[in-house]
Amino acid sequence: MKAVYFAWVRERIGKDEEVIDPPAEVVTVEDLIAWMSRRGEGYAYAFEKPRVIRVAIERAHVGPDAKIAGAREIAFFPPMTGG
Amino acid sequence: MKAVYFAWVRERIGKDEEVIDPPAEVVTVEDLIAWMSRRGEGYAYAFEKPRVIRVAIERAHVGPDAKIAGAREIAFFPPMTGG
Amino acid sequence: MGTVRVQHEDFDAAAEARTLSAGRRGIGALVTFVGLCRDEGGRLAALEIEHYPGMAEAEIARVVAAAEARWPLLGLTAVHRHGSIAPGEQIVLVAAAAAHRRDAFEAAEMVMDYLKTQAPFWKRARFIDGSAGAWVEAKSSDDDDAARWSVPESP
Amino acid sequence: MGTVRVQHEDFDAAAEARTLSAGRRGIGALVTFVGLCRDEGGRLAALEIEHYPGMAEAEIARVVAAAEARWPLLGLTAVHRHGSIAPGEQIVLVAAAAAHRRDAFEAAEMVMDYLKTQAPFWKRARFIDGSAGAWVEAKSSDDDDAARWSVPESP
Repeated sequence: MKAVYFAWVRERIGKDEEVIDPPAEVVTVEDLIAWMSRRGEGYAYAFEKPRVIRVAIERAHVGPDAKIAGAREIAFFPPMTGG
Repeated sequence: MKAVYFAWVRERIGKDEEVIDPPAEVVTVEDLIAWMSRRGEGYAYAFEKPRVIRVAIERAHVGPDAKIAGAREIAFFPPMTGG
Repeated sequence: MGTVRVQHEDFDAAAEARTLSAGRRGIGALVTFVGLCRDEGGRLAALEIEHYPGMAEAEIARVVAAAEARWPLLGLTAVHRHGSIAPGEQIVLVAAAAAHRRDAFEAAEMVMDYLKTQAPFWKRARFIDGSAGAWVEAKSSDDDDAARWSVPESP
Repeated sequence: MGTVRVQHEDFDAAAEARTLSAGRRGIGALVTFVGLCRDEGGRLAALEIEHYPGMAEAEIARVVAAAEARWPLLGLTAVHRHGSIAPGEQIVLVAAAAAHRRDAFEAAEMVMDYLKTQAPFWKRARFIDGSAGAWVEAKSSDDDDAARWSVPESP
């Protein structure tokens, strides 16, 4: 699946997007964030406060319990500050 | 004192304004409305529901208990419908 | 200090908003309200708006001052027209500028709510068939709207 | 059907409002909100606004549809800019038209409240001294504002 990053999540990870392939035991968004945070130093920093991170699947907001199976595009970003 | 009328109060009385000279026992706005309503048919019609009539003295809203002594301009009108 | 005008002529809402915000770079929110003359399903020829000259300006200025005392505004303009107004034409403008949006929204709403119930204007409909409609009746819902803000009555 | 646009270019708030109300004579109230870039006491060179293309439009469209379902609106437009925006420039527009003012005010406020917390935009300050400020932090008061309306989350 494609992972995309915005704002300080993007900066801490050091890239805009990448293809990720989490193992089968990563079922929910919460699992995925925990798995992502173990991928390296930038990831650990980006996901150091997992509850702060907002996630969207196919460009729609999802909660930590959402299933990731079948997702094509999953986005990680800080709380939004538009308007 | 000068009495001025607006909207259907003006139409029922049949004039825009006039000088009035209520007797000394007419003390409050409520007294004045009662006195006005006895001045003729148009006045009786204009003031048939005294509680509906709004009153301003020197162009500021006043309640039924306000004293009229010293007033130079006293206005009578229906509830307002601007905006 | 807010701007208050009572006039027959139409106004340019965008120009009023520009004037309000020109050169004031602390403004983060600009709310503009325009009240328009509805056509009442095509039956209306015009609204005739009567007003009490002098008191109309004074009452609008009073609610504008109350709004300025209540919210940290960076600008507030209110313009109300009188006379004959055709369907689709503008009747009233309120523009409020503030650092933050909630202040600008609430100030604009409060000024409109008070305008409706406290400013001496009276509307009557004139219909296309030539008949003069009754004077528009005040709505108790407008009193309720105004009561939300608990502004003191005039002295 | 509301109008939603996400763009770098500036917008003409008055033209958007005119388009919204053109030819619709049942409109009695037109509320226009413009969010502007504050100068932060003269220190700000620009706001850099990042967005999630595609999702930004979709989220704004979702809240616009929710507002249209909730209030009897005669028009609703939302435009949000991204990229570099200088102090005094416009960032966001919401314009709502309805027969009655309360509907137009509430719809515009609700769309703004939701935009702030649900639309994927992120602001960072760039200062005149050349320093890049931190990313603007989300305010819990914005979440409280949005919670007033209890709109369902996206599926």
